[in-house]
Amino acid sequence: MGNNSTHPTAIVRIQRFNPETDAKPHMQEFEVELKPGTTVLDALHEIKTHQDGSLTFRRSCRHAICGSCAMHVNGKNELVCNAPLKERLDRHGRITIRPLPYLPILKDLVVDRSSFWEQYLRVKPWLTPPEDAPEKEFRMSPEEVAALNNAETCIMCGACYSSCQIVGLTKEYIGPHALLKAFLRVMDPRDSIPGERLADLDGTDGVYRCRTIFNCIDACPKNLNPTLAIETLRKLAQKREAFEQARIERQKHLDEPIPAR
Amino acid sequence: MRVFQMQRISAIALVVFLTIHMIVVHYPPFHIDFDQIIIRMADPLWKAIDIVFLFFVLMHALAGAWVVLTDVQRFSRLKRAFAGAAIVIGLIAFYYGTKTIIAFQPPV
Amino acid sequence: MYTSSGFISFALRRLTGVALVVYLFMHLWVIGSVNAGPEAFDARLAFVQQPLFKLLEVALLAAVVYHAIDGIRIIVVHYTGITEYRKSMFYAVLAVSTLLVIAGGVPIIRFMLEGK
Amino acid sequence: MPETEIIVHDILIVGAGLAGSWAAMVAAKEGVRDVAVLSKIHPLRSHSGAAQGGIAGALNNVRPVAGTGPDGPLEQIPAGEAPIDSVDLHVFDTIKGSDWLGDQDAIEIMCREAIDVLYEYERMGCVFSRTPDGRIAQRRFGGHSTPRANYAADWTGHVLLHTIHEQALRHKVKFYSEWYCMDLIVEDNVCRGVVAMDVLSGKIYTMRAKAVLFGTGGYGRAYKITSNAFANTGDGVAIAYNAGIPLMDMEFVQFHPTGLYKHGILMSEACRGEGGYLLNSKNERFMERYAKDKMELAPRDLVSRSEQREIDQGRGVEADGQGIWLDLRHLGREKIMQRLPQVREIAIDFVGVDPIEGLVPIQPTAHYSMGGIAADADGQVIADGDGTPVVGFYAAGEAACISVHGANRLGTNSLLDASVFGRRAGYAMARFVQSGAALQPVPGDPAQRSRARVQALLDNPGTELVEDVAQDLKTTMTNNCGIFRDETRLQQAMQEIKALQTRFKNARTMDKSSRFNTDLLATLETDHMLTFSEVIVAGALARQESRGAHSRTDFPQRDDENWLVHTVAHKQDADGPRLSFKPVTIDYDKYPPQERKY
Ligand SMILES: Cc1cc2nc3c(=O)[nH]c(=O)nc-3n(C[C@H](O)[C@H](O)[C@H](O)COP(=O)(O)OP(=O)(O)OC[C@H]3O[C@@H](n4cnc5c(N)ncnc54)[C@H](O)[C@@H]3O)c2cc1C
Ligand code: HEM
Ligand code: SF4
Ligand code: F3S
Ligand code: FES
Repeated sequence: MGNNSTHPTAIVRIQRFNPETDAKPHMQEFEVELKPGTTVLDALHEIKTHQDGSLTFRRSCRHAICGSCAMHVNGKNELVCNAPLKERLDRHGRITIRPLPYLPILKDLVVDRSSFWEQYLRVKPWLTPPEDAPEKEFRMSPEEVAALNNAETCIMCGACYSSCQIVGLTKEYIGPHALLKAFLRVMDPRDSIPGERLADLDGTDGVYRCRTIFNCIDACPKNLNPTLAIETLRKLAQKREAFEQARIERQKHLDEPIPAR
Repeated sequence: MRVFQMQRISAIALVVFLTIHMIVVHYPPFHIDFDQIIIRMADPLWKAIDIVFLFFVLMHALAGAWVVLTDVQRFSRLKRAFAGAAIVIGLIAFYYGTKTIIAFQPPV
Repeated sequence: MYTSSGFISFALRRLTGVALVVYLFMHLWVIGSVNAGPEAFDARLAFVQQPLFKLLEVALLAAVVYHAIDGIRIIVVHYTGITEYRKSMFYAVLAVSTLLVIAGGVPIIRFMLEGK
Repeated sequence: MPETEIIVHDILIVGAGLAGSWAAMVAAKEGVRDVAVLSKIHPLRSHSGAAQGGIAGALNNVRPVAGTGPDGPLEQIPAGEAPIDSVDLHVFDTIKGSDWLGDQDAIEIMCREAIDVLYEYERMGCVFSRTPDGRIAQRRFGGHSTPRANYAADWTGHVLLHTIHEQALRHKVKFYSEWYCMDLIVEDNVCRGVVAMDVLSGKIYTMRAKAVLFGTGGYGRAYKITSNAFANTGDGVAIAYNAGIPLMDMEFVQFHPTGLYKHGILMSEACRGEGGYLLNSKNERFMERYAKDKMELAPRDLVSRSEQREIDQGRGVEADGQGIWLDLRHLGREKIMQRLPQVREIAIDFVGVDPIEGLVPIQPTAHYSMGGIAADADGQVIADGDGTPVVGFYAAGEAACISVHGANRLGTNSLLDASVFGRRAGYAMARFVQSGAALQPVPGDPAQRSRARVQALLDNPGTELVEDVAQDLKTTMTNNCGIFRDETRLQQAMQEIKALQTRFKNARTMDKSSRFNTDLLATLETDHMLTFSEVIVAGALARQESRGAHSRTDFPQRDDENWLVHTVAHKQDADGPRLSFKPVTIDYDKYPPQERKY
């Protein structure tokens, strides 16, 4: 790749911070070539590999499926790997990249997601199937599957979590990602402990801690809607017994074909 | 949790009561004095409405204050203390407010 | 700081909420003076009817109106699950609140300027 | 750096993709209490999650509508009606796909256990797409003669990975997230543990265990255009090789026909499975010339070669003529939105084309590593061509070569491979530990060696940039050891790799800190790539035939007489690997070698 090409350049402003050596975060500017098809991640890579190897960030899949690369770009959380650099530049050809907000910074753009994972664990993200499994698969209707779509593709990137001001205020809040996961499990006809789950979510750290700020929807790179999941869980929590009963009924027929309509 | 429901139910109630209150009491925006107020307040129906209003507004306000405070992680350990304080303040304020409402008597 | 329409609406709602709580207790205190007799009551009432307080009253009105209308928005979202229009709804809240505050505020200011 | 710190577990698993997570989950479920997994990226970031198309298994849930031929639309098989698929058919397709280089006993195990594994996934909460009557939905995939790719829209790997990770957590597996394995401790054919770095602190630990499994994934990153994630640098393969463990069939690298032009990002095979066309610059469906029957659904190696031929003969598209068009337009908006939503998003994000309306430029992309650490069907790693076990050392998934894919893997068979053999290895390790295996002594201080290695890399004042060395490696691998190979090009690749190994000694790591030093990791990864790339080229040079993904223009025929053998590469101190050869397990009565035609 020739260096004397005619491509214009982009100015990339990056927040740097190494807690071992720096007193506080500072901004640093880099210049990279703006080639067609360059993503923000490409720009970071170019800087890391050819200008300053100490620039630190997470990435892996580079096509928005692994959830490593969520960052705070121009004031918004997003995945940088599928963000076209050109579209993120302001009038002066500049882009500003910071780590995800409200989380401790480990180094440069790498944040400590411990609280994120702790909350994920707290909702028991795994399915708890009924005691006796059928010989083959449980039967689920395509509609039942579609109802889970809003949660199924969550890649646990943390963009929603770190955009939520309630998370900024208190790490005791379960958070949009984990509530979305809880929603996935509660809505799954194969899960046999929806009542227990709803009871767990019913506390002050759960569904009622959400203040309907909506940042989580705006931030989600997978176009998921945690707010809607939270509102749904709030309603289900209020008719927990009925919901549990309906689940027990449904599970009696889990190994029977879905009737044709 | 109950606090959330309290907040939402009282909010809906407030939509009604607060609207009435604002229109009737704070408008028209002329000088208000005791005599004007006393005429309306003489009516027991108004007294009843105001007491219910007071109840909801206190519920909403204290629940709201509790929520604002406990959203801050540092205060989370004081959750119960705050709830207790809110109840006590609520009761005192409700007693005081009700007494006030009843105290509005037309001059003899 | 993560600024967004969602954050602004939330921050305003919370700020106005807290301001209203403070006001509520002041209000109770003012009205409560009736227990001490009409004179005391009128004195306190006069105190809070100085021009400065009339201006504050406009602020109070704005706070109540915004808080209430945005609160209604949140309640609507809860019961309908409509989240797609979150931004337009917020702008609508701002617009409606502004209109109401103007409608209610102008008489107060006129009254303040013209005296009683 | 501080003095030795030693961590001990019963079972230690390196890699948290499907293979590693299955092994961990199963071992924990079997009652081994102390199971730990380490992964250089968070487990859920593992590349298994990127798999889109599906996972193979003859569940017999769907069939082509009667009277519409084998390529007709699919419907669920009504209850009680005859199945169209079978384990035997799956076995045969896989053997044929492997160009008869796959070990048939292992293939048989994989296809048989597929059914069980799939139902287990389902019962653990995997959200598969469904047929109208509620069974797991299936679609067609290249090289499979029936629709047996079980799928969850086009995020199959994602749901499988999340499901298995969740279940591993449920069974209290301990995860070391963002820990980088640097070395394997093997002595006297007995594995004693690994050396690993906690990336956050930069501290290096000796980790002892009774059994160790490598599920470290593939090595597609050695190529310039690849569908693989940044993390797929073949560390495990190189580490094992450096520790004296032989690698098998490394020359077989699969190129996927539909990588996004320039990016290499995968456009799932489901694009073709759902009926997409491939067009050259003359708008011809050129597959007619190469695989008249199967057309676009022919196996990957064949389609990739066909594309490369079109490109080489000047019928490529885009400015540099290196692309091919993928045409999905005739599938219609609804089908694309429903079955290929992710594919559509990728095309829009990276090349600005909405496949509903436009042609998507694609090109062949390095995709899958058939070769790897030689292991048997229990994941037991073997020390030589005779099958001597390396006690306590297991491998599964893409890092391993249990040889179910032989010379070419069929799509959807690798999620299956990672799951089935990850699971089997889990059971095997549990048995091994529970039958009283003891913690073996660790000779000396192995962590010290790794610390010295890291220190040397950090202290290297060299003038080269690591990235430039890595890029040059990828270029030579792509140009000289890619889809088409010949003696001259391979010799050149070998020379260049040697030169690059020398240049690497003069390469500088820019970040000198100990905390979260990803620059250092990149240096280590480049070192690993330089190590195993040499093995790939050596194998490719030796194998004078064309078989599956290995296509020598100077030896265009398959040569069963001389080359129906696995290549086994051992590390020697100098002069690259020593190669030996191992016979393929073939049931000559049931599945005798045939010509592979589609
Ligand atoms: C884009 C794409 C699409 C695919 N689609 C399909 C498909 O549709 N169907 C199908 O069957 N197959 C598909 N495959 C292939 C399949 O996904 C992989 O072969 C399979 O997932 C490999 O799983 P694994 O567990 O072996 O490795 P991976 O999932 O790659 O996991 C490797 C693990 O090892 C860890 N690791 C690596 N090195 C180290 C180290 N030094 N120290 C610590 N940890 C380390 C990593 O962190 C990671 O956790 C696809 C592959 C790609 C690239
Ligand atoms: C019509 C009138 C009102 C309506 C519709 C209304 C509505 C709401 C709603 C829906 C909430 C909950 C927000 C959430 O859960 O995120 C709320 C919070 C709150 N309200 Fe009101 N309210 C009204 C009047 C008042 C009044 C008069 C006061 C004060 C005395 C008040 C004080 C508060 C406070 C302190 C909060 C908590 C703030 C927060 O959580 O951010 N509200 N209101
Ligand atoms: S909900 Fe969306 S933003 Fe939140 S973790 Fe999942 S994918 Fe990321
Ligand atoms: S941003 Fe936070 S407050 Fe609720 S709506 Fe989303 S979780
Ligand atoms: S690198 Fe995987 S999501 Fe961006």
